Amino acid sequence: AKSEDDDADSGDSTSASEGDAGQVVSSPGAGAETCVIGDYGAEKLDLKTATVGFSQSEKEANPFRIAETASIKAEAGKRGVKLLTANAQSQFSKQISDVQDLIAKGADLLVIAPLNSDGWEPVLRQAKAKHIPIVTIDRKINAAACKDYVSFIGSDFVEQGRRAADRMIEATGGKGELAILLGAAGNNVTTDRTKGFQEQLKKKAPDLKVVFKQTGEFAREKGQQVTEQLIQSKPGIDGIYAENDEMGLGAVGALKGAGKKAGDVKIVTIDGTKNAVRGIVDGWIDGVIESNPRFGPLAFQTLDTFTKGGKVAQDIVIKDSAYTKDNAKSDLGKAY
Amino acid sequence: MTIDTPSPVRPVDKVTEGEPLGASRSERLSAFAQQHGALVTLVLAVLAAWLSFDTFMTVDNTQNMAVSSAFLAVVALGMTFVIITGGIDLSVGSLFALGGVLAAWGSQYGTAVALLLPLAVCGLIGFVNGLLIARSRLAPFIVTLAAMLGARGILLAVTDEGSKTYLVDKDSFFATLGQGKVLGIGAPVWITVGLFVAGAVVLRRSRFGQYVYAVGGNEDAAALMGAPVARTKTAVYTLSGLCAGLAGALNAAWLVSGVTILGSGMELEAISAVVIGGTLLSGGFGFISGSLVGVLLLKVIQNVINQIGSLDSAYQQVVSGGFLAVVVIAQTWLGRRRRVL
Amino acid sequence: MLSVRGLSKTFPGVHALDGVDFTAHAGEVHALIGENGAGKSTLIKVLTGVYRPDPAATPGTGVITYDGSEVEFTTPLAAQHAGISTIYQEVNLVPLMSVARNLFLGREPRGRLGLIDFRRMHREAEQALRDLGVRVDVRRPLRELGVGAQQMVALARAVAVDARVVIMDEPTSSLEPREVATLFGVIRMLRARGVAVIYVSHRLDELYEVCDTVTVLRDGTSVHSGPIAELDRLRLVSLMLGREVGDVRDEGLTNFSGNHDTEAQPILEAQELTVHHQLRGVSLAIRPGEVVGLGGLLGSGRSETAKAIAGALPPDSGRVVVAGAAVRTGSTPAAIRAGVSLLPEDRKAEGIVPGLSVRENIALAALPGLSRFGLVDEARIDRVVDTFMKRLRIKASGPHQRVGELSGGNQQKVLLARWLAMNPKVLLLDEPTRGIDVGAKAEVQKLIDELADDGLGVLLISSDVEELIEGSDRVVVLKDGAVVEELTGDAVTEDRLLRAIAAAPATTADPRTRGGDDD
Amino acid sequence: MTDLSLGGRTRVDRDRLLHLLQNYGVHLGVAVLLLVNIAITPHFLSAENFRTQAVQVAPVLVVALGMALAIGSEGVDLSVGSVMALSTSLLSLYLGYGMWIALLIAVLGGVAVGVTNGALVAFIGVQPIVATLALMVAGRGLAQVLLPQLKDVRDPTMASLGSGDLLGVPYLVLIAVALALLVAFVVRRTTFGRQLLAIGDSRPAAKLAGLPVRRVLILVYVCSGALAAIAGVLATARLTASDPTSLGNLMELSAITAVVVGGTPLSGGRVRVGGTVAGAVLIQLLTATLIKHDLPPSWTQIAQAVVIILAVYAARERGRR
Ligand SMILES: Nc1ncnc2c1ncn2[C@@H]1O[C@H](COP(=O)(O)OP(=O)(O)OP(=O)(O)O)[C@@H](O)[C@H]1O
Ligand SMILES: Nc1ncnc2c1ncn2[C@@H]1O[C@H](COP(=O)(O)OP(=O)(O)OP(=O)(O)O)[C@@H](O)[C@H]1O
Ligand SMILES: [Mg+2]
Ligand SMILES: [Mg+2]
Repeated sequence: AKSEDDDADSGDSTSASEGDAGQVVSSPGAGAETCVIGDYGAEKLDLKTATVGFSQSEKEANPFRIAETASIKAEAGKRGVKLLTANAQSQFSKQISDVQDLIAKGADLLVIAPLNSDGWEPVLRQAKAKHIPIVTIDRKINAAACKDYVSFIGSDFVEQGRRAADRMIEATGGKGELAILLGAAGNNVTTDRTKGFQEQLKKKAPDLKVVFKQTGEFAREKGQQVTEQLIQSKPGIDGIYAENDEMGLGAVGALKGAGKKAGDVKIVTIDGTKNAVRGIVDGWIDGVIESNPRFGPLAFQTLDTFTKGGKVAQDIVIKDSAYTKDNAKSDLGKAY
Repeated sequence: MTIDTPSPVRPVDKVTEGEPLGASRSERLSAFAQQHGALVTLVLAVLAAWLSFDTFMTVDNTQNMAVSSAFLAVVALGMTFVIITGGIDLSVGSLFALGGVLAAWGSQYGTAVALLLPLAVCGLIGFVNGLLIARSRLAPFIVTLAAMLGARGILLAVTDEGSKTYLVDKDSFFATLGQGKVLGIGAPVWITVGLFVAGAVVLRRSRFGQYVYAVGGNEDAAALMGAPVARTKTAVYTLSGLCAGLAGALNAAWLVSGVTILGSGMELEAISAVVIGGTLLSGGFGFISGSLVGVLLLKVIQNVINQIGSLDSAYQQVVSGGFLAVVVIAQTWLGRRRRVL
Repeated sequence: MLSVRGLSKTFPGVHALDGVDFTAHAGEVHALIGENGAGKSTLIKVLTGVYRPDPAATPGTGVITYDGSEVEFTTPLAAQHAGISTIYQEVNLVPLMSVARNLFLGREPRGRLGLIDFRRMHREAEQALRDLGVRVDVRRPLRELGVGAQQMVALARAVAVDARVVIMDEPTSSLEPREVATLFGVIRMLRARGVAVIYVSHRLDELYEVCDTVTVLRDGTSVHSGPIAELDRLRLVSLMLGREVGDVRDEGLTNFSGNHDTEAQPILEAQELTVHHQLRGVSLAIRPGEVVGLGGLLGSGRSETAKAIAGALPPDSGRVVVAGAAVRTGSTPAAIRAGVSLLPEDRKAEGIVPGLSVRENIALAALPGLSRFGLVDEARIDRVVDTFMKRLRIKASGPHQRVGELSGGNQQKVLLARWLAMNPKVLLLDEPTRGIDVGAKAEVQKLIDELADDGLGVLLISSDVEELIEGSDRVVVLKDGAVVEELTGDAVTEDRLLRAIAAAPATTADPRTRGGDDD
Repeated sequence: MTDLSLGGRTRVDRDRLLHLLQNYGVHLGVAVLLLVNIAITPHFLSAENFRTQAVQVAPVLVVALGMALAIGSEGVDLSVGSVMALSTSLLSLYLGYGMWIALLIAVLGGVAVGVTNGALVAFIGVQPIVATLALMVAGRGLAQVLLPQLKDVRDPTMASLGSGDLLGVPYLVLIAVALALLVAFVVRRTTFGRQLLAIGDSRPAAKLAGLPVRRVLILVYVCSGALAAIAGVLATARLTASDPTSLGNLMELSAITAVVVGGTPLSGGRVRVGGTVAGAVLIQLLTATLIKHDLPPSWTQIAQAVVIILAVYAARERGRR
């Protein structure tokens, strides 16, 4: 096979490791609650000889998941830890079975990227019976930290929504009509990113009205289709908030197709993929709030500290950066 | 051996029950394989997995598999009735999710509400499906497809567009229906086994069961023979809705929450399980136990993929698709062999 | 007992019944006769709640009176509960279910907890069938039985309940003489019990044998009703056809002429055809211009022979040679290309394509010949269809009516037309006149004669012994899947045929010796 | 042959009306939706808007055409969505050789899936729904193995295929219309079309009538696969990206809905191409209406359910009693 890129020199082929921006903890847990192994009821062990099970929620088919899994695998390799993996293919029941399978296969420690925040009871009970420490990444589990699981590492989705709102207010000048491209219905991420965005708008820019809220199911094609309908029925729309980059890029496609010019409609998205950051450089996108997927180092660091008996924070919220016109060009390499 | 295309109208010879008295040995052998092909495959798969992975045949692992199969199995139970009448029910996945959400919401008012509410709502949707199919003579595929969308819509409506998850009190009796253990075996497993026994008795030994087979075997003839065709059809779709709702409720008890993102693709899983179990999609032939075996087989395959562990998510799909193809080809082939012999 | 007055039934575009009057009394056998499409089956279906009658135009008409009171059956079940049991025209049972389950569907004996008592059910089913001279393993799927045996199961089902009216729509069309005799025994017994029997058949002999009264339908209206003894055959036929007695006499009742030239080289030779459990080395030859009859009991393998020759049943061994060249066995297209066409026995399931129009059905097999570069030539199809619809007197509202809506006899004519449009060398006719009225039957017979005269080889399978004898130049007799005798020339007589068939004790549908039924 | 005496006039009129409703219910539905939209939706009556709807419906329609053939043969093809994904993967993988070659390979991929489906159905005798279910699962996996993640398509010809037009009519729409006409022609005027209907109506009868049942069935699934692959190409061109993960998700259901809502019975033996077009348009207009009025997803799903039921209810075969 010969794809377009085989002879074109494209930036896409740059590997994930180049300019890798590891995660930075935003709130180095001074006052935050912490957890030690004794509280959790597990035994100390040496991470080097342990088996770590990693349950991924979605197929490694979008940049975020690819980077996330790759980062976990790379870190495990670097530390020489035995890693078991499973992928739930976006089916929640499968993820529950997956984690149970990982436990049955002898995982001593678990890193879970949950598909959903609720419904983890069977897994948590089993893990507790075997005193297996669990670290959840990128999404939280609705359960008691340091009791049902050790800690959560990830972004604050509500905060991401708020920051997206800030960017939008800045880009539009705090006035006008907005559309939201929602993520998949019933998904915590969707709920939180919407909540934060709308809260912030209400607080800071009551003149920015959300007049359109439709799901683009986190997919580019859906984002494009919905935006096409939007610009037919509301030609005067001022801004579009897309809850992930893919839908934002779909929106860009729709705007281009409708003959709009870059900057006519302000677009703010969340994630920080290369394509979206390039969109800023091209002038179509006005801001990308980062959601950093490179959980490997931090997750293993946490497990290491914890299993050695050290204190780890229950909520390790990472500091997501943001891409704007000012830093997009220079930080393009940091995007995934 | 000469190969011949079997006709869809009058499928391959099937022995409806019991041992074919006068059949030759090879005929009997392939009749057995036809009926129990899935069971044979299951046994082989389990043996192979047992030999290959020492973490397969552990108490933990088998427990896990049993409990997590239970919910799909209950859905497949209802689906078996529907498919034997020659129909299909695509709404079960949505009803499963809806049942879970309603049960979780209802659990705040006690176990009775937690069970009865999903049964009532899902049963009602199944009943409406049945009416549209049996009385208005609409195609089952399309009616239940619409129900699948509609039930998902209702789910979104009662959960504030999916943003609200209702939780079940961990210490309630309802939760023990999902979490409890009897003799070391999870409650959902017992419930499932009980339902399957009841289902098998109803299908084989009750008059209603005879009607189910008759309607699937030849609807017009069944009507002329005085079978209550419309009532039978309505009943099986209601039953399927009830099963899906109950499975959802049990699942909610197990997960102690009404997870909103469940059930997509479940209808296809259930249909695959039923078909792998030897039930003919064209109706008139099939059995309950086969569906249970089909569910277990799907579960074992998934477990084996996880046991291998390193399979890329994309390859996993290729493997399961390929596996499904192999099973149905083998089954069709066995069925035909018996006929040509 | 059961009567209707001014009953009408309209289907979209067809007036199937138009003010029918009909009365059946207890303890009488009432014949219901008429041409194909006269409305007999429709009347029966209206009587038994399958169809609803049209709302009455004038009060007092269009009602069904049963046992002295007005009734309206909304389902067949309601009619059954009221004591009317029916054998519908097409064998209507559930092929995948066992014989016993078919027999008892809806009235299974139940034991404790309301569960079905299978042991008792099987015992009773076996007994009921044995009473009718049928011995089968009642646990096996019904579909493994031949059409005739299935018909007997339907009969057993109908008489097993304590019915007060028993309706039979062409029950004998797939029965052998022996079974017909059994059936008549049953009918007489029912009459003696005071049951009203309504009996539909195209076989006039039978009517005179068992019936007391007759009602003649023509074009959806009742044209005559009265004791059958008062009518002679000719009068009966002329009533059915609506023609004068004189015209009918000219045409006669069977329409086969004399013999054909039988000297030529065979156009078709079947050599040692063997199909596991079904055929044991069947050989036969058909010469151009010859009608070869295939005789034998129910289940002797006649249909299988025809199917094996036509490529619809792959033989384990044996050859089929047409015009000197071997034909690939097991392939219908190959056989058809070689000029061998089969008119199948099971018209409903294997013959017609019910949803397509008369026109499409006639043109179906000949399509490749009626098209150029894969595009169909509509004008040519119209011509062909027109020709055959006229020639076979196919009664339909037009070439675009769906075949599924036609009466059984007309469906058969459409099938004949389909094959005649192919200009075949050899026609294999499996029960070509089953369920066809006298008028059409005579025409079909005449047609067979003409075709043979034109040099076509014909294989004729018929359960109507008279037809077989008169129609065939030669009769090959099968028994248990093997040829036992061949009657030629003067030996083709009813007596010789029956003797050949009866040479050894005949068992009906013994499951042990049979493989799979036609697919 | 018209010797049928007709009953009262009113009855006939009512029959005729029912008949019309049965045959043209979808068209009526489309008309109603158009009128409603014109009345209540701002900016609805604009060329731009119709263009958008037409362009969005084009891929669904193309898939639905193939599906109509499969359904007409008493089958169904669940693998169409995965074939779209496979097609987009192949397209992206071979775009280096130029668009036409890549397009050819993408379509060949669809044909290959079709041959497999057809062989499973025709030779092995697997039920269509299961056979194509297996390929539905495996096909998407394969697409992702070939192209693990979304990839942009920068080929200018592809871009112009996706957004260009001829005399104001987008290429996508032209292609979809041309394919619809082609399929209609095939169904009406070719032996293949007639044989396909006969097989769909009664397979045993078709077999005994000597029709090349297997060949026709394989061809049916090949057509369906090829059309789905073309739809995949069209969708890729429009998105200017290959996204094997989400492209064509649930497409099989949309396509079946369009076909059935358009009046083609699932029991086979009949194919209504015009109805299929109207069915696809009906669903498109419905979604557009709901989106334009910014109704929440719960509404959207329930409304779709109701409209589907209404449409098939109107078109149903009326009682035989
Ligand atoms: N379901 C139907 N839809 C439309 N027309 C029908 C239907 N059933 C029967 N008819 C028409 O009604 C008329 C009477 O048919 P019917 O089957 O009662 O004839 P019949 O007397 O039983 O003929 P045969 O001797 O061939 O069985 C025929 O013209 C037939 O085409
Ligand atoms: N699998 C089977 N089990 C039992 N019996 C079978 C099986 N397959 C075929 N038979 C029997 O073999 C017989 C041969 O059938 P066939 O229909 O050819 O008989 P026939 O002489 O043509 O009688 P008919 O007058 O009914 O056409 C059938 O009567 C059928 O009952
Ligand atoms: Mg009749
Ligand atoms: Mg026969």
